[in-house]
Amino acid sequence: MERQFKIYRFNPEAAPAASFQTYTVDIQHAWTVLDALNAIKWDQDGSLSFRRSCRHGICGSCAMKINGKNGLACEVQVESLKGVITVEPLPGFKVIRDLVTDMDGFFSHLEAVKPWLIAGTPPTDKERVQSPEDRKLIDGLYECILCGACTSACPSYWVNDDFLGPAALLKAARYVMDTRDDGLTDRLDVLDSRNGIWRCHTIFNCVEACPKSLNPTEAIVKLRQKLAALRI
Amino acid sequence: MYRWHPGYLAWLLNRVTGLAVTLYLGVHIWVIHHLSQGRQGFDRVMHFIQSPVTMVFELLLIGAVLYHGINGVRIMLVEFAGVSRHQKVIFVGVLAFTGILFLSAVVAAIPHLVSH
Amino acid sequence: MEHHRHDVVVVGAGIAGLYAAMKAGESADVGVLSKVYPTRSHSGAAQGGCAAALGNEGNDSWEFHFYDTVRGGDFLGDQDAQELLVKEAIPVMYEMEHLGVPFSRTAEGKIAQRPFGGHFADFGKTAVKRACYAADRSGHAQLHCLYEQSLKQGVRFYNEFFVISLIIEDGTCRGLVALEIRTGVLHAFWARAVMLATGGYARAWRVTSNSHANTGDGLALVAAAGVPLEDMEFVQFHPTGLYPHGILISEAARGEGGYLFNNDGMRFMEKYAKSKMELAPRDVVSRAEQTEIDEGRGIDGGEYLHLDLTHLGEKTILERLPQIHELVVKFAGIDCTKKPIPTQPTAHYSMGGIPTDLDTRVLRDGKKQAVEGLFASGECACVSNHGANRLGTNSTLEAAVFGRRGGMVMARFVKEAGPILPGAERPTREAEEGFEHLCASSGPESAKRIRAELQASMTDNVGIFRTAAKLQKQVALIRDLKARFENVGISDRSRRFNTEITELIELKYMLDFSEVIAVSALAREESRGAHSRNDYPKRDDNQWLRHTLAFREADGSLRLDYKPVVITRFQPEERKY
Amino acid sequence: MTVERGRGSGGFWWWMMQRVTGILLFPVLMVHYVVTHLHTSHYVEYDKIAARVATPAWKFLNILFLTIVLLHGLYGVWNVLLDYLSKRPVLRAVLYSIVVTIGLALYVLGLVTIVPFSA
Repeated sequence: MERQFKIYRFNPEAAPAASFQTYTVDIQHAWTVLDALNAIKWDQDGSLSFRRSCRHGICGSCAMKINGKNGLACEVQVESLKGVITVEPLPGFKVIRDLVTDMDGFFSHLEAVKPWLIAGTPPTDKERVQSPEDRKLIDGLYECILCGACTSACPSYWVNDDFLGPAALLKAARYVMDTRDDGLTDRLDVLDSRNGIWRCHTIFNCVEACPKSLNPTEAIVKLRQKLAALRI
Repeated sequence: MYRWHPGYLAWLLNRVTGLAVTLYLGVHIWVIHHLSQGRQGFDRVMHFIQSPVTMVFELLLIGAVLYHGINGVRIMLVEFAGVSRHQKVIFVGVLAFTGILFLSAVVAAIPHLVSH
Repeated sequence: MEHHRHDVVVVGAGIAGLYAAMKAGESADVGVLSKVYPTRSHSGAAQGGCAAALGNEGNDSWEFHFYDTVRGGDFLGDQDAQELLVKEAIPVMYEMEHLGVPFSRTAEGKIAQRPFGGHFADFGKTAVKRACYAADRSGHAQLHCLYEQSLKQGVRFYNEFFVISLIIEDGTCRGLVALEIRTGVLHAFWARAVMLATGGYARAWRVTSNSHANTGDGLALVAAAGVPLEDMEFVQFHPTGLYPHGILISEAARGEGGYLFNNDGMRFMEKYAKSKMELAPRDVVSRAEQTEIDEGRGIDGGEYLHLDLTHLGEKTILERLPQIHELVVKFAGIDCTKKPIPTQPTAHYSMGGIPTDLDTRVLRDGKKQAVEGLFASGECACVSNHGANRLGTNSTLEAAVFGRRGGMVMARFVKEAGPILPGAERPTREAEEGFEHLCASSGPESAKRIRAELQASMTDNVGIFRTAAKLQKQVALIRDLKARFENVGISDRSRRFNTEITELIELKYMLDFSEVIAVSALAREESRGAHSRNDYPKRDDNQWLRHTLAFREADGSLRLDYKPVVITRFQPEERKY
Repeated sequence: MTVERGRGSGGFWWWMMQRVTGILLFPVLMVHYVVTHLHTSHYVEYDKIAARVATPAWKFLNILFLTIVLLHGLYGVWNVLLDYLSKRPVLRAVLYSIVVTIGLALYVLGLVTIVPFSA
């Protein structure tokens, strides 16, 4: 079946302004948007640039805005979309070219929250003990694939890209909520800063955007509760 | 997509009503300050501002305060009660509750509006 | 060209590369080049787990693990390497836990373990729970943890840098040349130690579980520098790729108790591995599936079979296999708690690779002589841990154990080796000229067509069952494709994030190593592990208990050599499941 | 893109203050509204108001009300500004001064209305 794709094009080497280009693609059954983008690149226009890797929703490379909604191109079935399919880069990030956005800031924010285990006691020669119930506390937090869909959908981030953003804060929660970790106070200078957890206004765009059905807002709320418990 | 779902609307309304009410607050403090000028001063300013138009504004103000307050409850439920998964339903509840109270305020105000 | 210096440069940011970077980073200045952002590496797609005989859920020992690994590899693995792998598995698993990997837990709070194909206690007798896991996101959990630890260690990351050439002079590796994809600018990296951890190459097949990035870059790079490739004919086909994409459905699905059915509703593994059934090693199950499909018992006569989990119950599936549930819904529209999953064998893993010694040093003769300063670990390397067939959950294990080991070896090496040598002009100029030549490609041939023909023919001719005729045909075809590649053309002349150029270079790499695979497979006239020849159905220990080494000669031709297998404890025996 | 370290304004205690004042405003505002608009006739008349405002208890309540409502409202405004001014420290400082000045001015204006008042 033939479908039309209206794709955001931008290459400052060629033209200073962005534009949209429409392609018609013969879609086969069970094709995802990534399959269609590959078909365009390989058969029609080799100059179309986008990121992709694992093609099954675990690497986070191909996050983009598809018909107005952030998602992973490799996961979105073309048949689930109506009309002309509009494909744009993730909003909120600087565009390098076409559908490729600059993720360096995103990753530097990740690094800022000290995303590593800060244990209060040295390990033994065996594993640290953690009950299944305690382990459950980080379910919904450790699964993040760092695709950037959430941060890119956050209005607080749109107006202030110094805001750590939902992805970095979810990662912080993944460690703070881990019963093996004692690093909350070490992370405070970042989390409790002007651009930390207080810039979240529980708008829930991140939850709408997450292709893995995670809840970064809830994670941020949990961080606030932890902080409140610490301070009061 | 990211501008019209419940969470976004809730936040936008909260922000707009908050700013509006704060603006009113400044004016209100200034108006009430005229009490210090005695009866004439106060009545003069009250006469100036008490009109059907300001009543409509006051009704809107009540609506704004109602929404801001009730949505504040929603925010705190999300922040302290761990109900973020149900935030959409809660937002509908906030709108319904706000709507009912606002309509009662309007109904209560109608006789005054008419009699004016 | 921009120039950079680091004590250690690691190419690739999967589990092996990151473990190496993190360990070396404890005392050395380390730079990591990755053609994707590190957390995009394909290690993250590993689902089921990582083997270690912790004995947390039943009686296990490293000796049982050792035996399973030797036998699973059909006795082609080097037993000194395999012994090291299974012994170090235990402390490495504890170290990963200490680093923060969120393993699933037993009721007592220890690392949880699950059964997997080929894992047995008491030297092959009863199934044992050996795979340490984090639900079915084990690789993802490990990859992210190691990336984060590398950040903590102050490792310098060069994201989206694509290596186009190694600089090896007088038997010493001095650095490499890489393309910064974002700008199109070439960079020279000068280092005392370079580690290749570039992963696998199954992208050369049409049906594959691998990511778009798995194009065997490191293999092609060393081969171009005159280093041989070892045992390249051994390619693992995973039994449960989701039909028709080939996306991986973890072996954990069978470990947790899933059944395989053919069109007659029969658990056909009864015919092929009566005692171990679905938990026989991967080569055995994949061959069984392919036989069923070839003999017309695929579902509705098609090219797939059914993997049935429904009897496990919704609770077990959602708790232990949540990602599989999500994948099957998203890519096949099927709820696997209610319906069986359509599966087919899918190209998955490369047992062979860059020959290294136990300390991850790359061997330029494939035997003893190391290239000074060049190291390799993970899937791109061949120590050889996996022999002719890898055991499930030994892949992330190998990446961790040998990545870690390589990192420590490199840290010691750079301390003793003295300062980084000054940059040389000739190799960087040659790399630049080669790159400019590719950028200017304007011939009539289409890269897409060459790639599609390569992938289709590799699946057809170098698939699960091979014959001399098919392999000869494939060797000729690849040589033809290579000739056509010389006339390829691209349309994108921009330097900024030009993925047409990177895809073109990847295609060149794939053509290079695919030829090695086909030539090595054609020469090996026996069936062993994943290499199954219809015309030579038996294993032949007299002739073929040896490793293949394929050298790319200066004139472009391939020369094969062989080296003996290291056998320490377990003598070859018939392999039955 | 820099990540700001060190605790800036907008930290935990301010956030907590906003919640506490928000909760307090609920009953206080209710009383304020009921007393001014429902308990009396509709018209806001000087005499009634003046009589009430002059009593010590009401003075206390009104000062409390004035304090928390200004805190809540102006911190709210400041919070909105913070979202948009991360990259403009000078403007942020200027606007911060303005918000604080307005807040103090309104507070003083309110206090001079309430404290010395006698009917």
